Amino acid sequence: MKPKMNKFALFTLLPFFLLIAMFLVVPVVTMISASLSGENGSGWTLGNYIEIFINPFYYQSFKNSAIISFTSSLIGVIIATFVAYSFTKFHSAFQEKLLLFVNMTSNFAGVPLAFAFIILLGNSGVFTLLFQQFGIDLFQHFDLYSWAGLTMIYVYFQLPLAVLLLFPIYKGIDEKWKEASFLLGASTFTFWRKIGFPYILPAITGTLSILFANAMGAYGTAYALVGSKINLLPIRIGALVSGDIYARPELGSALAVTLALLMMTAMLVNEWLLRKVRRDMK
Amino acid sequence: MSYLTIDKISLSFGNVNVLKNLSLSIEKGELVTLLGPSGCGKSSLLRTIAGLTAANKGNINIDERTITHLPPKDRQVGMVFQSYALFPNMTVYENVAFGLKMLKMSKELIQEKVTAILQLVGIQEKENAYPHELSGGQQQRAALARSVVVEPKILLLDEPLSALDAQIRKNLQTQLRLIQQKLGITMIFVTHDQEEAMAISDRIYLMNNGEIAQVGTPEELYTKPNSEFTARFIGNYNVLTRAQIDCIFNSKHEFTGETFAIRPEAFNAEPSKACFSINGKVQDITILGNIVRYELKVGGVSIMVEQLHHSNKRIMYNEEKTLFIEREDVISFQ
Amino acid sequence: MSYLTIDKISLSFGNVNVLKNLSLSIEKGELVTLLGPSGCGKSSLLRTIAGLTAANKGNINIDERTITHLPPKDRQVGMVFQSYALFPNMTVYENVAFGLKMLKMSKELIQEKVTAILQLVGIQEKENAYPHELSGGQQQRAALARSVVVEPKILLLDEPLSALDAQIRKNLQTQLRLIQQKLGITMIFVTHDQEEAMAISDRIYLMNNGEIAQVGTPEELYTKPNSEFTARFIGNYNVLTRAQIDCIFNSKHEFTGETFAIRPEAFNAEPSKACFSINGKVQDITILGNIVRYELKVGGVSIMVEQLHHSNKRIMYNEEKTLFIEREDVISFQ
Amino acid sequence: ACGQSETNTEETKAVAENLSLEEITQKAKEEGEVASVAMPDSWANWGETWKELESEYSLKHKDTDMSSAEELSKFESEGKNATADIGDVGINFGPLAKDKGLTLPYKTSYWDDVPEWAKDDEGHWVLGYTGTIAFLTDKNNVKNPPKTWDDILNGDYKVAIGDVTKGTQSQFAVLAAAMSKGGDEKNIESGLEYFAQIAKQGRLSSIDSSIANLEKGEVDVAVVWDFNGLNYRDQIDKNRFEVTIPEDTSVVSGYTTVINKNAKHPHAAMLAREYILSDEGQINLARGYARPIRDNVKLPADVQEKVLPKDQYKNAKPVEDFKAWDETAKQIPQLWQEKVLIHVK
Amino acid sequence: MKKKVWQHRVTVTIFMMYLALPLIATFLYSIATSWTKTVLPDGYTFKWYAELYGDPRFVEAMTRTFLLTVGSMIVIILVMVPTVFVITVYLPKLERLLKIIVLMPYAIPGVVAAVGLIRAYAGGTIPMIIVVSGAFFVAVLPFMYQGVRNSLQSVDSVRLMEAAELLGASRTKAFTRVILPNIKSGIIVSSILAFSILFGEFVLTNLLVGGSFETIQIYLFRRMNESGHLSSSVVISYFIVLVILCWCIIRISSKKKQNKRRKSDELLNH
Ligand SMILES: Nc1ncnc2c1ncn2[C@@H]1O[C@H](COP(=O)(O)OP(=O)(O)OP(=O)(O)O)[C@@H](O)[C@H]1O
Ligand SMILES: Nc1ncnc2c1ncn2[C@@H]1O[C@H](COP(=O)(O)OP(=O)(O)OP(=O)(O)O)[C@@H](O)[C@H]1O
Ligand SMILES: NCCCCNCCCN
Ligand SMILES: [Mg+2]
Ligand SMILES: [Mg+2]
Repeated sequence: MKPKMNKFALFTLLPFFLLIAMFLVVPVVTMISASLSGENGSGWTLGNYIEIFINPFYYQSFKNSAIISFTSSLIGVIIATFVAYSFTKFHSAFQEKLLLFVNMTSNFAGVPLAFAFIILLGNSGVFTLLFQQFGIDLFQHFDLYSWAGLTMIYVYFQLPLAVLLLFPIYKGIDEKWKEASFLLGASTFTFWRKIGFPYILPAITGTLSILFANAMGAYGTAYALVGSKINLLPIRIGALVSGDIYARPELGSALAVTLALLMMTAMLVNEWLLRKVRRDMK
Repeated sequence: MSYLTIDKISLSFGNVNVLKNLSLSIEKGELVTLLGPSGCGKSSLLRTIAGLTAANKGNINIDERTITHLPPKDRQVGMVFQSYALFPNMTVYENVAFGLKMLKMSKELIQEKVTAILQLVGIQEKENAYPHELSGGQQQRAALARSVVVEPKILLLDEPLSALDAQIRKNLQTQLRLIQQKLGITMIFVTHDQEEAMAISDRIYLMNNGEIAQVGTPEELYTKPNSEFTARFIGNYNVLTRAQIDCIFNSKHEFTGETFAIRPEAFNAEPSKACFSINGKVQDITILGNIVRYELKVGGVSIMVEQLHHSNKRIMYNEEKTLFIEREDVISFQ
Repeated sequence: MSYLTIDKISLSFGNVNVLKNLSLSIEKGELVTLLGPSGCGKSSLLRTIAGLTAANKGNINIDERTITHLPPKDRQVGMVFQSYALFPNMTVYENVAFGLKMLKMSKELIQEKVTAILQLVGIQEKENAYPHELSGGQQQRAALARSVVVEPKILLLDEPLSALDAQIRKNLQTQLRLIQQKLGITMIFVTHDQEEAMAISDRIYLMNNGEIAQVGTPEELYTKPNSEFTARFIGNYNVLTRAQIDCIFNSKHEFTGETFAIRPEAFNAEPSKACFSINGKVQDITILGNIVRYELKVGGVSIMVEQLHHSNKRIMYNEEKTLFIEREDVISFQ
Repeated sequence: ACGQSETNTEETKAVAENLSLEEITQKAKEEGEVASVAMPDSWANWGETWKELESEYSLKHKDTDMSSAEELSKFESEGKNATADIGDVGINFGPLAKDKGLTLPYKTSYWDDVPEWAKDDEGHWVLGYTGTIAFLTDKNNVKNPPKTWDDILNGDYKVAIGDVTKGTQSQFAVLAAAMSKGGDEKNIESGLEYFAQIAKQGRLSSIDSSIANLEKGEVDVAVVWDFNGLNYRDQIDKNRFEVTIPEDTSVVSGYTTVINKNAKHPHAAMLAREYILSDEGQINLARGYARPIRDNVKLPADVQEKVLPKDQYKNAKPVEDFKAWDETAKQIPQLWQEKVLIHVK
Repeated sequence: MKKKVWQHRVTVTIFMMYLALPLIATFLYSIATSWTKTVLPDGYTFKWYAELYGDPRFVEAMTRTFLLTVGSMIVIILVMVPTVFVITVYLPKLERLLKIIVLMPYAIPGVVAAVGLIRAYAGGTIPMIIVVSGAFFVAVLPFMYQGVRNSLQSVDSVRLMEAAELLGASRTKAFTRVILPNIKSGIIVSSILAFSILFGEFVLTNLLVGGSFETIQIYLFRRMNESGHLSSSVVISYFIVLVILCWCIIRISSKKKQNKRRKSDELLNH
């Protein structure tokens, strides 16, 4: 059975790998080769990587990006886990409409999104003024142009993605498992903690990986809101490869390659941890 | 009042009525079997008792308390699902330990109890396997162990032994009976296997089409069916019309009624005082193990006859044979 | 060469050997039953034949052709899964029609065939229901209908009737046998029910622990078990040691050997020419329907005795009773 | 193939140097179209320029907007398969493009009217217009629009200068501030110090000075190019905003056209540059609020209305040492982070 | 067991409001005459929309974007769904590789990808617009992968495939008839997600085909510099178009089933 199987599989995978080779491998190779060349694309050097490692400016951008990405992904996945579940409790026709709306907002990002938040929470935002009328200075507690505001806006574009990705997995949970656990004395919470959650965990961590990567690469929204006030990796890379100022694409590429390696490592660690928790998966 | 009473329960899915105004009552520590054809509503009834499906009408009381609207986990009812419903992310051990953990038992005690019950159902060497690594019968035994180990007040078993061979099955029937008696558990046991039902139960509720067809001890049901349905379902009776009865006894009888039932094993090779005789020709022989089943043609009517499997007393194919039947073994219905 | 031969198949999951160098062969149009304790490898063997699980070693031939490496769909093998595996997105009708559609049959023909088979298994009124709306037994019947309707050359049935009551079951056994004979289908039937195995099969392969323990016609297996395992598994035999035999017959016998087996129904109330007698006291009575099972204590040894259920011939609890046994009904093993 | 292309380019170059304007015009008409990058209709009134080129020389046009760095990347990566003929880049990208060998030199008829600092000796790049760092004040938020850098320092409103780590405009704002405090392109320490103080007061806004943000009133004072400031002012509400060139010191910079060495329509591109530096072209730019590079173009009255009076520009200086500024600019992102943003709460 | 639906109602309502607020704000801004220092706009007008729809380039840009994204999505779905299926069901060993591949697109800045693609394909035999489609394929890889995989996980796909194949279905048939209907909703969800991501793509499209192929995002960026009200109206129009398109996708893909249901109901009634 094995050999036939592989032939069939390969045949099916052929177009996929062809597309990957043409449109992913090619840019990746360009990126790697650029990251290894000196300024103005001359010669071979590790200088770009060395600069990344010795310069705290870049180190900080990695750290900041990782923090905001991780926080927002985690918040996003946690909220989405509940929301996606709540979705399943509605009539399927209504679910369709909910999903449609969520999908629409998942695409709301970048400058327009930042601007919408400014309308709501900016210096003369709807809520800022409303609160003022009640004698509360919103900005004493919350500044849109800060980590808090940034997190909020990241969560905004992470949430719909997370909901859309997590929604289908609830269909795999057999209602009977829930019933069996209730009869054995478990509460709903216990069911989710011991059975439901572990069961959907792989999908959740997979989604978390995607969200994390999505946030690590996100650019427009943050940039429109805080500019360079918070030193973020994609903004660094963007400045180096596509600014209106003196560009250093080689260094930008090196940053991007490092980012890729980091994400791969994170994914593998994630995978490894998952296998520790879900021992029934091989 | 009985320990568990079910009072005029009705349940329907869409426009299909699955339970129809059904009532039953069970004493504390009793083992009652629900028997009935596939699709008659046995699983649905259990699910309603467990609180997994809400009835459209009617009440359920346990120990004088109405629990109709209590959530499942507060009913102290255990259940073995027909489809097992093992937790896929837990090993056999973890599955079985789950209920005990919910009771906040100590690790040591859990270990002890789980090991004991796995031993009992004979899958102790699979304790670290995941459900998808088990055979059908092993899954079923894990599911059984999981619900028995918590010693619920009421245990509902939905065909808990259907995937097991006679050996394990008989053993587990005995064990279940022992546990049940030791702990005073009230059990409702669903089975499609009438032999199992007769062997294990204090009383049998025979269901048909969402209703109770007959209740009684196994022997009552077996020997005194009150309807053609019971006769056919429980006893594998020969059910005969008046014309057929006339035919096989050559009209030499004084039975009244329209429908008659005769158990296949009621036929004797030797005559006794008050008996009738039939004379037929063997059409088919099936050896069922300890029983040999003959199909006898008696003047155009087919009669099933079952005899013990004695190697030296076998009737041959096409042999003409006279058999005798006690008068009281011919049951008549209106 | 036989129609289907399995040649020294081995299969293991991790370090668990599930099939051990197992061989068997089946003739065209034969109905063979795989019988064996839970977890012995029956389902695994079927899956290997169907090509769903690849064996580690060995060969499978159908009709002189080696199919060991053929994908499932090219084997012309049908299968009823122990877990049914109905398509959740299709109604019963669509599930059953699926295989026929794959054969590019005309709509009308499909309609006709599906209706007929649903009628046969008795779930025609559920044709528009989805699998999750069916009872356990209805699901099983849908699964059975789905694989039978395509009339495969070889049909593998993994406990296809385990969730059904005796009535439907007997009926379906008969129907399956008829279809099988009419179409010349070669069937391998897995069951844990020895009565079913005996009733339906041409030959039985008795499996134990990944190996074939004994092969033969139902009667051969039943009356001539070649090992203690077969005796216990098939016949529910009383298996006795030499000491026990000595005890029950008061050492008045001339048997050689170390282990002995006596079928519970072999005991007679009346003596015959060449028979031994035992004398015991009734400890327990179980009515199994047509059979009543007595546990007799014969000088410290427990003996199971089965008698037909005759209302006027019942032995009472605690009654002392003398029973007789033919000499040839005591089987001895080395 | 490689050698052939060499000669081809050499040929074009030679041709470019020797052809007369009539010949170029003729060939451009034959080419019939021109593709630009980063020269969208809305920027500096390029739209008008393209329209004129089309009506006068029947040159069809299309543009792809992008940043300066992206323009050069595109030229470079497309190589001989160029899809862009001409681009508009920040002044410091001019020399860079030349060094990378991406440009086709062309000196226009008005070459000598362009100041020395604003053109390449060989004609590889030449500024078309300049911008000067200006203050844009929302009078709804700030009653007294600042006139000098010190006014801002002593104000109580927020100041937006955009992203210093990425945008030229923002970096020039820092340079201008530095110059007002005695610094220059080699030493912008004083500029950083200036903004650090504003940051400490909590008045440094992180927001982009985009038209939407200005319109919403989210920006009090923005430091921007004069042409952007004027454009925003007129777009939103002429009376609400005020644009001023800092009286003490400001800095001038500009954008230069670069013609792709591998341009598919080289003559059309040359003609475009020719037109941009012509009187009409320069007036068009001024209509788009950009300050024409040629001082000697007489602006019509309506256009004069739109731009700031010449005298406001008396303290505006260009960058003299590009190389030094490039070096400084490279350091700015990090210095900004370390010296200024660290004080942002 | 019918319980606490209100909890889910509340959860979903709050969630939806959080998602809706920024959109509502944008919508209000798009119909505001002006709106600076007040809770609500000073006045309302549709002039921004009038201005937008008066521009033929807007409609053209929408059409182009639609054609480009729909075309790409068809290819993406046709390639991705079988790939993820084959890998999760038959070649789980490759899963780790796939997971890594899938994360890559995030690490490559759009410009870098564009430079690489331009270098490799500019002036070659493959038209640049196809290259854009290829780049799109890569860009939505993560969502398509995760979405399809999550829904595959929710059906016992291995067992169902076995059953179908034993009934004589070829792998392809078994897949299309049995697996696909069961994971369809997951595929649709991730497809409309991917679709809208592509609908919003700017950097790659701009650098690769730019001025010769103005998509709605390129158009949006261009007009963003004119007025916040105008760009808000572009954003809103764009979302409306998107919703309509996605709605159509959902409708079309679930229509078949409806027909089937109806047919079986008829059968039942006769
Ligand atoms: N995927 C697996 N991984 C590990 N062990 C397995 C796996 N599948 C089956 N087994 C083991 O192989 C043995 C044979 O299983 P199989 O399902 O063939 O038994 P069976 O004879 O069909 O039993 P039953 O009558 O209970 O269905 C069992 O002990 C089972 O635990
Ligand atoms: N969710 C449902 N929707 C519609 N009908 C249902 C549903 N669940 C069960 N039924 C129907 O209700 C009837 C009773 O089902 P139930 O499962 O109680 O039968 P059962 O007696 O347990 O049968 P079996 O012995 O086959 O398991 C069946 O006819 C079944 O088709
Ligand atoms: N995105 C709007 C501004 C673009 C103007 N580009 C021209 C100058 C940079 N090269
Ligand atoms: Mg049931
Ligand atoms: Mg099995």
